[in-house]
Amino acid sequence: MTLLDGLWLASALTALAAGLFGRSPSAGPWLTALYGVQFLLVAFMGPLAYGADPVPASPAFSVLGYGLSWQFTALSWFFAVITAGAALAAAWFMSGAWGRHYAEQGGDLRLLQLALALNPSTMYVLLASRDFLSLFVGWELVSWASFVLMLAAGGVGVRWALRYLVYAIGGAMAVMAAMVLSHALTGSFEFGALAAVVPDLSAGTLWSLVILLSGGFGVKMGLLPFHLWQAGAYAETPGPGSAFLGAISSRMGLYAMLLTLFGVLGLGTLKALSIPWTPLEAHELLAWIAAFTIVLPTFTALKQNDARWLLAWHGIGQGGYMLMGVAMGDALASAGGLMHVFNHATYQAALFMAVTAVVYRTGTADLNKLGGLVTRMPLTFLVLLVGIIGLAGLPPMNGFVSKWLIYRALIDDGQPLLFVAAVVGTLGTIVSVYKLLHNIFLGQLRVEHESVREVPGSMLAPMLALSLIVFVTGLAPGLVLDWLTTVQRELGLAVLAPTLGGVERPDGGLDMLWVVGILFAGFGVGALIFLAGGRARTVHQLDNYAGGHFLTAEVRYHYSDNFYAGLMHRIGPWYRGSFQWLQDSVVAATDLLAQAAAGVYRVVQPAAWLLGVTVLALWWVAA
Amino acid sequence: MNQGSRELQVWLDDLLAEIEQVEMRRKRERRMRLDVDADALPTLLELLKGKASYVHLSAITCVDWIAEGEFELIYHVWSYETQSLISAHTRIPREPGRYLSVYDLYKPAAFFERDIYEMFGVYFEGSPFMEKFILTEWDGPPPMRKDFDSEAYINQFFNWQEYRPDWLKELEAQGGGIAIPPDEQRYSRRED
Amino acid sequence: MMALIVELVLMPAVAFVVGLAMLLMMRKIAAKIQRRVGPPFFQPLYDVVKFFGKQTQISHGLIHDVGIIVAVGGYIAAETLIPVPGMTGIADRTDVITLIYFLMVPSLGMALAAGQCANPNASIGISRALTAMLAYDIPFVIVIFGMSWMYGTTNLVQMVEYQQAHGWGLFQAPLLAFAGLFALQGMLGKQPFEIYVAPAEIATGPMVEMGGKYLGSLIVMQSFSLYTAGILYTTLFLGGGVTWIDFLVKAFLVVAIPMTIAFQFPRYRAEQMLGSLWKWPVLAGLLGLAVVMWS
Amino acid sequence: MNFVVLAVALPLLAGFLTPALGRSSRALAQWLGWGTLAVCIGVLWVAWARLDGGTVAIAIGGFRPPLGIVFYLDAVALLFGLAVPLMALLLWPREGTPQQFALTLVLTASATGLALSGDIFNLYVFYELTAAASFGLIAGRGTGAAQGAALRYLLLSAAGSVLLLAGITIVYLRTGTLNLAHLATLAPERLQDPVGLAAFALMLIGLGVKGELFPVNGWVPEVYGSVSGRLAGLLAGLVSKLAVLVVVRILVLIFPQPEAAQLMLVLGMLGIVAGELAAWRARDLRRQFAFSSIGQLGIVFVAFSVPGEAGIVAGLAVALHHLLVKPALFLLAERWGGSIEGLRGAGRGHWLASGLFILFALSLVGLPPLPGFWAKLLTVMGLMGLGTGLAWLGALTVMAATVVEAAYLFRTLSVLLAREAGYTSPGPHRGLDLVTASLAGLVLVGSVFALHPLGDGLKAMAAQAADVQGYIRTVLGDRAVARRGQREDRISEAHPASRGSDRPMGRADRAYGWPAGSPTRGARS
Amino acid sequence: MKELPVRTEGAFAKRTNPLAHVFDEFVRFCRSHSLFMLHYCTGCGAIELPPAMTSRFDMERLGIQPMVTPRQADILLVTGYVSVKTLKRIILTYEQMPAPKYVIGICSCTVNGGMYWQSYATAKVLADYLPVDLYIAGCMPRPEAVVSGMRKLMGLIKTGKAESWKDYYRRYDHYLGNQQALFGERWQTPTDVLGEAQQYGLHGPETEGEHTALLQQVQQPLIPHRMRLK
Repeated sequence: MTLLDGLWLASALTALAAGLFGRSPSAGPWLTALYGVQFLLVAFMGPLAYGADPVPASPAFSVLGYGLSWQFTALSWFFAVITAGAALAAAWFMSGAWGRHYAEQGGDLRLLQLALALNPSTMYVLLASRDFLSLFVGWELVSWASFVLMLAAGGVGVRWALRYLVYAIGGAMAVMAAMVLSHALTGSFEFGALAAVVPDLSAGTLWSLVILLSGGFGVKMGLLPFHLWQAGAYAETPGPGSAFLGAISSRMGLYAMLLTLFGVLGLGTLKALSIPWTPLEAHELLAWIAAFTIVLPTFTALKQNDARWLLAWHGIGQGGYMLMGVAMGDALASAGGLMHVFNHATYQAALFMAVTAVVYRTGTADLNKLGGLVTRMPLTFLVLLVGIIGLAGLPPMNGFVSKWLIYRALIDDGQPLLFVAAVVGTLGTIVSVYKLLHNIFLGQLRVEHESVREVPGSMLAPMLALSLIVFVTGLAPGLVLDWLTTVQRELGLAVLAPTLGGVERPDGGLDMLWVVGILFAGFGVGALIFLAGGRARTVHQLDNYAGGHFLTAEVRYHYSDNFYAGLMHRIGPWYRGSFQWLQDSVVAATDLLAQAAAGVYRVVQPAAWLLGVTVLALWWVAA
Repeated sequence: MNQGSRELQVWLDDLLAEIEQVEMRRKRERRMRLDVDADALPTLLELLKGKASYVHLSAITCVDWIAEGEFELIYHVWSYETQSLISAHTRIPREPGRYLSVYDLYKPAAFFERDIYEMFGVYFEGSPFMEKFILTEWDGPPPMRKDFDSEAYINQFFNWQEYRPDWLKELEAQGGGIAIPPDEQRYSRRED
Repeated sequence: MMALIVELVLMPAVAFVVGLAMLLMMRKIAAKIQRRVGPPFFQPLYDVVKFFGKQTQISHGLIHDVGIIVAVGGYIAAETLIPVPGMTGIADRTDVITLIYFLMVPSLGMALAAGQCANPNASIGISRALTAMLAYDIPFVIVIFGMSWMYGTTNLVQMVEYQQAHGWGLFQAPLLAFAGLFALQGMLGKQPFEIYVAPAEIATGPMVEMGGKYLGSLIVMQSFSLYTAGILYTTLFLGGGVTWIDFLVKAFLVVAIPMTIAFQFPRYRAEQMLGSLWKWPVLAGLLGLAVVMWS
Repeated sequence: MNFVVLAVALPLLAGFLTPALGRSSRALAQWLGWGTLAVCIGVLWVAWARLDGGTVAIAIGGFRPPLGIVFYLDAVALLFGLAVPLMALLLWPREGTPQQFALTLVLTASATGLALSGDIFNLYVFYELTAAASFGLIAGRGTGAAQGAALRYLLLSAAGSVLLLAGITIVYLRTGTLNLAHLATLAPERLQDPVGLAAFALMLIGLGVKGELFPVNGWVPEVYGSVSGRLAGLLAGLVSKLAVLVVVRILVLIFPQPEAAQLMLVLGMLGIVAGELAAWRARDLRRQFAFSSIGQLGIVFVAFSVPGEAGIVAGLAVALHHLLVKPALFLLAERWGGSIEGLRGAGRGHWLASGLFILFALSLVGLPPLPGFWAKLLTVMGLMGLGTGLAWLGALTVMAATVVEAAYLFRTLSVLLAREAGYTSPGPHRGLDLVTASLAGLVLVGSVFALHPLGDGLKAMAAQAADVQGYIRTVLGDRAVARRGQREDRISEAHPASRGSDRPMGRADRAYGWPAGSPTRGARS
Repeated sequence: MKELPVRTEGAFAKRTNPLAHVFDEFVRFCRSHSLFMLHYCTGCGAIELPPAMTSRFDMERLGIQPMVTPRQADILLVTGYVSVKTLKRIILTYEQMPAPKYVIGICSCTVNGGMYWQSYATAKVLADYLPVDLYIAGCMPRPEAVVSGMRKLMGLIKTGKAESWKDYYRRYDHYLGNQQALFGERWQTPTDVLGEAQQYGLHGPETEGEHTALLQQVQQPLIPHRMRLK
């Protein structure tokens, strides 16, 4: 009865409890306690992150002659910590007032609790996979679990969930093809067997393996050609669900890619595999896909007018950073990419929860119908501020550390265009997250929002806890970087030597303790300068300069619609929605084929049809 | 004045001469004054606009004849073809101070009529915007009427800074108050 | 450690003084171009003292004050990252990428303060300021990449030593130097690219509701930004400073060039700014990069 | 072991008695039917127990095999033989008239015969009998649509039977015998040429009518759309599988050459594409299930087209899974007839029915622990193992079909479970339907826990079915086996390419059962 | 210059030690040398300001810059006739300016009505509605006069005599009375002048009166939105 079994049992128990007692809001705290137990069990497996040997799971089947077994390694432990943390935060958020509110609004709380409980349990199974078969079993279970969570929204959410399902099953089939191809090559589903055969495989087979694996797992990660489902699916899922999905669900694709592409095939193979007629290798191809995945979704997020959709689009963009870091492969970049998984999980969950809090109080997430809520919901503002500083990657928060690592590695490797793409993504993020913060919290407070109050404690606690984590890991990134060294060693990547503050390097290192210290010292001196100027009198928002005009409350002068008009004049025409057109044309083609197929069955003269077919068959046979 | 417009001019003069209610006086080659009574004015304007190419209403003037107890309304219409201006004068009694709007003939009339309404109190029925536009802060009687004594109003509402000549003494103490002596001011008038 | 503490206090102070001098130079250049006498020598000091001497001033709430503190504090912190003759602050512990991000913190602070003023002019100003940031940061980042690649390090102190040994960066990568200067023009936010403080259109943008000590702090911030732009360019391209005299001469010269250009141009629209900053400096930067990386 | 013939004879006899009894009391006829079916089940169960892994050939009426009719009993035959009466019992036409009872019994008899018979002409006879019985049952429904469908099905089936007969006559002309085992010994040198292949093609299309093979399954949507759920389940679930079993028998024993398998693969792929895409567009629930069954049958054909034991294992797995799931789905569709849009919110009231629907949909799409996934995995592994371009295309089609299937099944489900229920729920399912469906569900879930034994059982069954020499030995005795060996050597010189490819010897190669050149195979596996 | 009965006790006067005195002296010197002029053309006199700012007369050498919003400006230039409608905007702008602020009445219309003295629509004496520091007479004074006026104001500031902004708070009732006489009882501005007088310790005996009482009945003072946790 190893720790891993305990974890599986606990998660199964949580799912059962959620299924049985999920409907009553009072069950929330108990469920949160169960999630806490799961988190503790994962924490007890801590030594894994410092080089202990893998924790096996006792159930092991053999089906049709092929063995099926599971174990937790350092890589899986790293992802498991994030999953357990995100699940605990989401459940904690749902356990209190939000759950009651959701139930009153007619939402099905039982289905939501069950779906949320199912997700981490299936993820622990996926994270423990040891060979292709268990990986595929875990992969399908996770895809279906997130499908159930997306269904919980009902109405529009179901339409997006169905679109997600088609993408997910397509991805799963690609993975199955790769799995069966490796079975055809080695006769078994073991990773080791494939790893042994890899050196003498032809380039064609290797390329098909790489494309199938990266394509299949790329669908879940929302890489560029397959990213259209993710924004809608994550935005339409109810509050804590979207927080959990946004934080960790699409990173399972990265885990699986790490396990197979980097663990089994190995970075060396990827680097050796070059695209014919181009100077690019396989890992550079992945890096370029990541670069486009950073830039395009971020600038799509810029145009969104709904807060949840803006955040969901950013989730896709940030996924690009993770893949780019890992694809570059050297010590700094892979550490940056992996740490970005942790960082993104923390602030994305906090941001989704903050937006849900705003929706909880004002009833809408439309950026053109909000404004000036900072005086009414200051703590939610603080959480959103910390979140967007993290998302944009500005110094005090942890987002900055992982982005710095990736940039520093890109400079080392001499990849100017990737560097510029990453920076354009960061700038796009800064520009669009300020729009989010400004349109909701700053500017003119509407008359109908003056009675809005701060959200209750049960929703505030997880948000503030996540923000604290964002700040602490920003202050001392060494805590997370140590875990990553073991992961790098396990995957065979170059290993980083981190200090508590970041990376010690003669030619330009990073020491966050000094950086954050200096920043706050600067703020202190700034405050002194500011206070030297005597007291200021706070005035009402209507006591404002408007060219001599007397402002009244009915007039709405909060600038929020078409927030970056100047920018949009320039880059507006570049938005052509080519991927949307691509997807629609594929759907139209299938529809055409389907019409043809249905036509076959409307033919009236069966006999003549039969005769024709037999003649055809005989001709074919004779040829 | 090409040929066509001269014939038009001649035709109009003969026509107006025949109508006895209309008293015509030609001031100058391109200025004509018509006097017509109040209820005939709109038809006259319609004639001028429709037949005689007077398509532009330059202004509507109002004169307050307080002695006769009448307002005089003068419609200045201009013709681009004949390059000439006709001022149609008419008189309306001062007391009810109501008259018919010509907004349907000339769109600019709305503005002129509102102006006159604010300043003189003559209400034009049918004019679209008959509320305060210029004198929003003023709730006294229409100020341009002769019976309104502006000076009396001012003395009643505003007070004055009393004029104290000792201001001048300080200036003279400083040399006449003008920092630059006059002879140096105009460079052009310097003798040297 | 004590020397470090002294440095951390002294560097911002020097920055403030030199910054005020640069402000004066800017206004003097403007005056000379417009054939005017120009302000007296200590005018910036008078302005700052007057602003901080204001007896009544208004604020629109806590975030308005915090935003200004973050703006000024951000720049003060950024000063300690750039090595100056005799003082290195924590420049050897961090690198130029951290510095770029430190320069973004003040604009976020000002954005918060302006947003809280609930004035449409301020919001439009901030949206234009972030658009401007998007415009000038891309060429600037290409320049940073090029120079880091050429010097083989991102640590500014080592960059200065490299240039002392191998000659100025300006001569080794002239195209990147041009791109850097063009980006500097956008970064300082003066005339051709002054889209976010457009007095005629949006009533000085973010500063519309700032009076008294708020505007005083922003003037201090502007002096810091001039100073930082000057010495960063000098550190990257003109071999940093061995003695304070040549360092300051170079810094003032660097700031003088964009200023003279600035006061001869009308104000561009936002999309024209994006167009020009994304076309010429980026082209020059990439060309320079190609030269640097393949030579 | 001769009592096994009872399993065919008894239902036939009962079939003819039922109308007479039915005139006096309907209940008595019903009990007669059930009794006969129970007896058949008992007979077959005892036969299987006595068989314990071996294979037995029964000569009917004592005549020696080359002339007389022979029944060949091995694990696969008995499995399907046993399934026939069991399914007939479960899917007994409830409100049917005595005529329908009779027809059902005749159907059961002929189906069991199809499963067990070892003589090709005998198979044709039983095939005709099955077709006749199913026309009667379909028309028996009484509605205009049902009779129209039955007529069109009759026309198509008759044409198919003509082709089947033509195929059999060609085989008879070339070999002079009708016994499968004897044919197996003569086939290597008599039927390898294109004419032999033509015979196979004719037989394939003839049997394809009942097996819902691509070009000839025009009747499927009409019939299943207009017939009662129970009958549709019986036809789709059981009878089509038997036709496929016959095709497999012929393929394995008589036509081992690769072109035959490729023809089946191509037609199977076309069936998948047509079936799944038509289902994606279907607007009526029953027709959607009909098209889905065409797609699934396509996958069965594709699976069986893989040469050797791996193909048979995969085919059996997919066939058995479909046999279990499809009738249950048709039972669920019994109450939810009509257009899908009209069913908005219908599933909200009945949680058991919706739950079962979800379970079956998940298994069809292949959620890992459920057997549907293992069947699909075996099929894809079999196909990918071949390495030929066509096989890869087949695997790709199977996988693409899964995506389309997931899309339309869960679209229908989302409509059924939609919250804004404006639809007056059509009343609860009939008790027995639900019980049968939940029984199928239980078996499905039960198989998840018994995956290991089931896997091995299937493997053994497949090995036995693929063992051509064993078949000949049990039917004709040992000397015939020697003759078959010499003929095989001559073939191997003529077709070297068709022997194992040059890939490293992986476990998949051993699974193909290609005779590794030695004239006689080892002892019975 | 019009001597206004201004009492000089205020926040700064109470300090006694010499250092404070020197510091006050320095602050007043800087304040006088850095005047920001509000770019608000209330009447015809404003056309004289651009020439005063540009190259020929160059006010920047005096440290005077044009600023756009009242929050940033020190001097409010009331140029030309003050029509009643414009006076409302002038008062709003004046109240939005941070103190110490100064008002300069340019052109004779602000002194005693100028050539529009007869008009019912213009306010004759600006001093009734706003405390005016300095008048620059002339029916549009030439730029030299404007510059010399500015020098005069700088002298007043340096010597600490330009304290009229405090007078607005101390005799607010008088000003408010005149304003209400002109604009009617319902006249109010968004700025809470009484609150400010309270906060800056300029609440003299004449600040409150019957006019402010009337104002308090009409105006619902705008309470700023405070940060609220619960």
